[in-house]
Amino acid sequence: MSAHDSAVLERHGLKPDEYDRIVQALGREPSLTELGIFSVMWSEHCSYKSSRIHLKKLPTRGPRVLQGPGENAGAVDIGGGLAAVFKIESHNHPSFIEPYQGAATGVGGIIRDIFTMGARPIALLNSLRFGPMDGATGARTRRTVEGVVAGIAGYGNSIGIPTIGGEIAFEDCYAGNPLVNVMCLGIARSDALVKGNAGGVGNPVYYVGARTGRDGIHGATMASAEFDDRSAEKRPAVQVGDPFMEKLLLEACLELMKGDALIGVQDMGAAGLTCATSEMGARGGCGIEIDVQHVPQRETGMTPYEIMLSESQERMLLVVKRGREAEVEAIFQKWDLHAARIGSVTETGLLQVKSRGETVAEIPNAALVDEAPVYDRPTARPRYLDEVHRLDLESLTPVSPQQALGSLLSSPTIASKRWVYRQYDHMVRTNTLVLAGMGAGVVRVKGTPRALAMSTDGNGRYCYLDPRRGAMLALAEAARNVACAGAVPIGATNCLNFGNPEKPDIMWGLVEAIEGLSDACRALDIPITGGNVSLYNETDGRAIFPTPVIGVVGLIEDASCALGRSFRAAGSEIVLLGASVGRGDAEPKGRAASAGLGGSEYLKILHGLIAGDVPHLDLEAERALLALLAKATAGRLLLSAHDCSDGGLAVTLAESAFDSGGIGCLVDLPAEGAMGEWDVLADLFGEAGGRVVVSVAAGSLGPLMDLAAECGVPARRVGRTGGDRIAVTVGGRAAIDWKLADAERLWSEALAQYFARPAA
Amino acid sequence: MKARVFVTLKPSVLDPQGRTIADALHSMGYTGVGDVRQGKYFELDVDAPSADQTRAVAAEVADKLLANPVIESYRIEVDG
Amino acid sequence: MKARVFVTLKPSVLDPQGRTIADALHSMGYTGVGDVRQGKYFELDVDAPSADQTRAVAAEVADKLLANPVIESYRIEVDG
Amino acid sequence: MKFAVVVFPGSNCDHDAYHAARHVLGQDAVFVWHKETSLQGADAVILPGGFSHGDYLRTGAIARFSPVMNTVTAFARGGGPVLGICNGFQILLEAGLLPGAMLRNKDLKFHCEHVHLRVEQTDTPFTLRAPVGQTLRIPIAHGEGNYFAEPDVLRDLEASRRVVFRYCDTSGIATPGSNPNGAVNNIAGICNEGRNVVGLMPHPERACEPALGSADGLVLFESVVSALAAQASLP
Ligand SMILES: Nc1ncnc2c1ncn2[C@@H]1O[C@H](COP(=O)(O)OP(=O)(O)O)[C@@H](O)[C@H]1O
Ligand SMILES: [Mg+2]
Repeated sequence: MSAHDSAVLERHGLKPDEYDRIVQALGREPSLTELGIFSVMWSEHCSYKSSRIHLKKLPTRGPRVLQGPGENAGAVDIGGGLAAVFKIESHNHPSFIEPYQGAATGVGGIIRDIFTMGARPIALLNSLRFGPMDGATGARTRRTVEGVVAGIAGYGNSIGIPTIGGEIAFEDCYAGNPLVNVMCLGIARSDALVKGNAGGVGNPVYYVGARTGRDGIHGATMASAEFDDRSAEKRPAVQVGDPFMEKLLLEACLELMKGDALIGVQDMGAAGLTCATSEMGARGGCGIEIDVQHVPQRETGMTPYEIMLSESQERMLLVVKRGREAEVEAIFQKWDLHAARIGSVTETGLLQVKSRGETVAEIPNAALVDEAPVYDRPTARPRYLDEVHRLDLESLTPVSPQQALGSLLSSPTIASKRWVYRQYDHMVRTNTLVLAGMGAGVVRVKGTPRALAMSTDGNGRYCYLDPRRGAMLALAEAARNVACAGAVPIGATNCLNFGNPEKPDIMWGLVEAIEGLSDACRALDIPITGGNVSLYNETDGRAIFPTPVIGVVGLIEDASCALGRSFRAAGSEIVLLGASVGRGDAEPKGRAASAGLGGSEYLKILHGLIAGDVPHLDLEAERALLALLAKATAGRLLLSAHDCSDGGLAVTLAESAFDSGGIGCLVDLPAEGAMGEWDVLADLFGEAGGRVVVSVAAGSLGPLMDLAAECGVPARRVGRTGGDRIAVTVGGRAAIDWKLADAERLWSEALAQYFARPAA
Repeated sequence: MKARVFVTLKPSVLDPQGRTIADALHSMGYTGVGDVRQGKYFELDVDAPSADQTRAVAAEVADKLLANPVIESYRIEVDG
Repeated sequence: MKARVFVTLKPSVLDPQGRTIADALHSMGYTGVGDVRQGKYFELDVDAPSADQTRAVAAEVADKLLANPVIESYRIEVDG
Repeated sequence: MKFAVVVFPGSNCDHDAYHAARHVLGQDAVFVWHKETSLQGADAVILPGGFSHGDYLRTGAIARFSPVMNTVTAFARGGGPVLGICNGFQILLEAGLLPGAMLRNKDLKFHCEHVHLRVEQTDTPFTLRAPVGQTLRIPIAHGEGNYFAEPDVLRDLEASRRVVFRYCDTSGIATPGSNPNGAVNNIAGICNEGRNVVGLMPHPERACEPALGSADGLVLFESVVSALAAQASLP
């Protein structure tokens, strides 16, 4: 039947009908090199074949959007002629194989996506998921965490971009499949965004950066019949990052982009040279001809197949104007980089690959990029959902609030992440206005009065229980976080981490999450400008929880209004904005309590349960809350703001007192009728969205209450800052009364203590 | 006894350090130096009765801790 | 020819990396491993006609660049 | 006055030093690429933080061979004020303009956080506006700031009062707990015999504006401005 037997196709991850489409597109049988090229471009990773039709549902337009999905990164207008360029990307699999290098090269990749757009990167964030820190896999998890954190630090610190925020959570389902999502944001002049287009027949195509080696050639394409037996061992599956090389590339590219010699540029990330050439050709509606002989190589005897598929890091492809070669080469020379001319732009629309003048591949760019298969995969609601929604609190023994708070504060997901962010240079570039760990990351934009706040959030537990509402909650949380810092959310990026989409129940979760995210974005007026999809996150057939991670970017018009989470002065008033208690809504008692604790960290940590209905969310109320926060911060009414999320109101109050220099609080939460033990616990530890704890100077209380009423946001004064204790009563009855210093020590040392354990 | 463990990146793994050192040497005028590879070197004092047993301990330690098998390989020498 | 350069911290310099590895090994039960010292290891391809000349180049390069005499000393081996 | 901020490949706090000198202090400042041999008439030189040449091999080891270092050395020998911050300090050590060397932080981890420093000496151009014993709150950001010198060198440094900054606690006492990296004698910064070349691991340029959490680092820059003004007013 075909020129390649089924084993070859399987190794390339191509289905028989996909092969037929290749033959159709070419009008002939592909060569092995061509097969390799198709296989990577039509892979899930590059073609989004399972998710593409659903991603279309995301709202991607808005008055500020300068660049939506489709380019190396998205961009939004931040005023003053500037754009914020940002994107998030996953590096899950490489980080599991080699945590340090996997994470480091993930950071390197996302930074390239930003500066290829003509933006100077000024901030990095990440979102990480690992298995439990103790138990049978604890030692391995701790090594993975150490490696990933060191890798992110190693790359970001060296290249000089501050890592200003992120999140980490620990859950059983990630033990065999950790998630490493990294986000980068840069600033560009909005009239000078650079695109990944080729154009201008006869213009030269340049290759700049690290030399190409056999690293990272797609695993599925490795041991084909054409290779000798030793080629597999010659090809490490993991790449080593070189932040120094990338720093040179970054500076050289930005210098080049100041002039007008450049037509387009793209980094060589996934699918390397193949992806960069064909995508730039397809976007520009033109052809590209290269000769692999001119590609700088690190190893001897590389075949065209290997050169085209290598994923060696820190490489860029550029199309520049003919006649400007000397100028371009001189800029790279200055930075000790060698720009190699490897080909030119043609009118054919073809990707033509030669080796020493001889054609080894000739494929229409459109076939590779635009005509990749698209699947509407079957979906089915997973059966486990019927089970997990049942939550019978009466069968559990409630834990005292104080004990529960202690367990939560020392659980790795809630404990202070200082051990982590202390390893990240979060201050380089002298823009960081809210220090790491103090809420959303906030950087000022030098030369303007503005600042940008950003936050990455996801919640696999909620999405496991309800992917639709879980995705909404993730967006709402990220938006709320930037709003707490004083920002108006103006754009978002997302990374969809899921299992195998060929399984209908996984696919169902993916579709639910995308639709939920779309609805939430529409309701909150936050366009999605890009993102990334990471599928097949499974080990031994066990998938991770559906884990959409959302990165929201917010604008602060007056940088001096930026806020952190911690109390600033004793004697200020504490106000709870949003629905007053953890239940979030006024359903009857009992049911309300169980709804309030559904999916909570409390249930997981104290009772080992992931069950119930996910926290309440009212998008209209959320929208009103965001508006209120924007007005209150711009009016300088607030001293601190911290949203309620993992661990609920009790943890939010404690965290507001932490890092405040020892300012405690005295809080009384309202009781509604006769409160049972579970009602109290739900009020303290329920995780309903749409709530923020703020502190205000006594004189600002009135204006804040008026503003809240005007915005239609429930607001209630619940206490006052001061003293050296965290004291919380519910309806006047003591619930928590703890010396702040003791609680803070527990919280701040819990994570580090895991790493003080023997390596074993 | 003393065991020496040499850990080097596998041949096809990128060695940015080695490359940067080579570049520096070239710009300092040492054009006769071609490729440079950088690795790690460990000296272990092992309390074992024989060279063979010292080597065995060193190998175990190298496997478990000193070398990262995904990107590195190692070699062991034992004194005497 | 190939020159191998081993750079180690001088005995008088505390080696935080070696110390950490030794501690880790002890906690993993390798109580027979005493002191651990970590150093660097370089392989240089030197374009020189003889072993002596290769060694001379390597020594110059080690003096100037590869080792910091304030804290480190080095040793050279040449192939063949 | 005019600051020269030297840019090595891999420097990444060059813009921060420039920003502090130019936009916070309002002085003139220029970038000097490491391949240049002129300091463009600058009155003071800053070797900024970062990862010159990736910090591959050893911190500062390769940068010290840059052409500009001959010029910087001559400038220093002529008494010109030179400030090495973090990687800049490491380069000064490798270049032999300051004694000693850096080891990895004792816990082998990179630390980015605010620390406290006690100003030990005020007869350098970078500290003359700070009272002796003043405690500064300034961030560090390094993985290799564990300062080491042989005992005789150390004795000499202390005897000639060349330890300029020491890590200390909030009340100004140099304790083991306030030493973030294991540096011998809690040393955070030193000067040369001529006292015109100062190197320190913490980043004063990151602590020049209250909005960034501290303006305690400003005193280093103000000091050198004063020092040069005083010099200029001499007959
Ligand atoms: N979840 C998503 N939501 C919206 N856009 C997405 C998503 N995932 C990917 N995209 C967009 O699809 C395009 C291709 O993505 P990707 O292949 O990850 O880019 P790269 O080539 O930089 O790796 C990008 O513009 C990206 O923003
Ligand atoms: Mg890209």
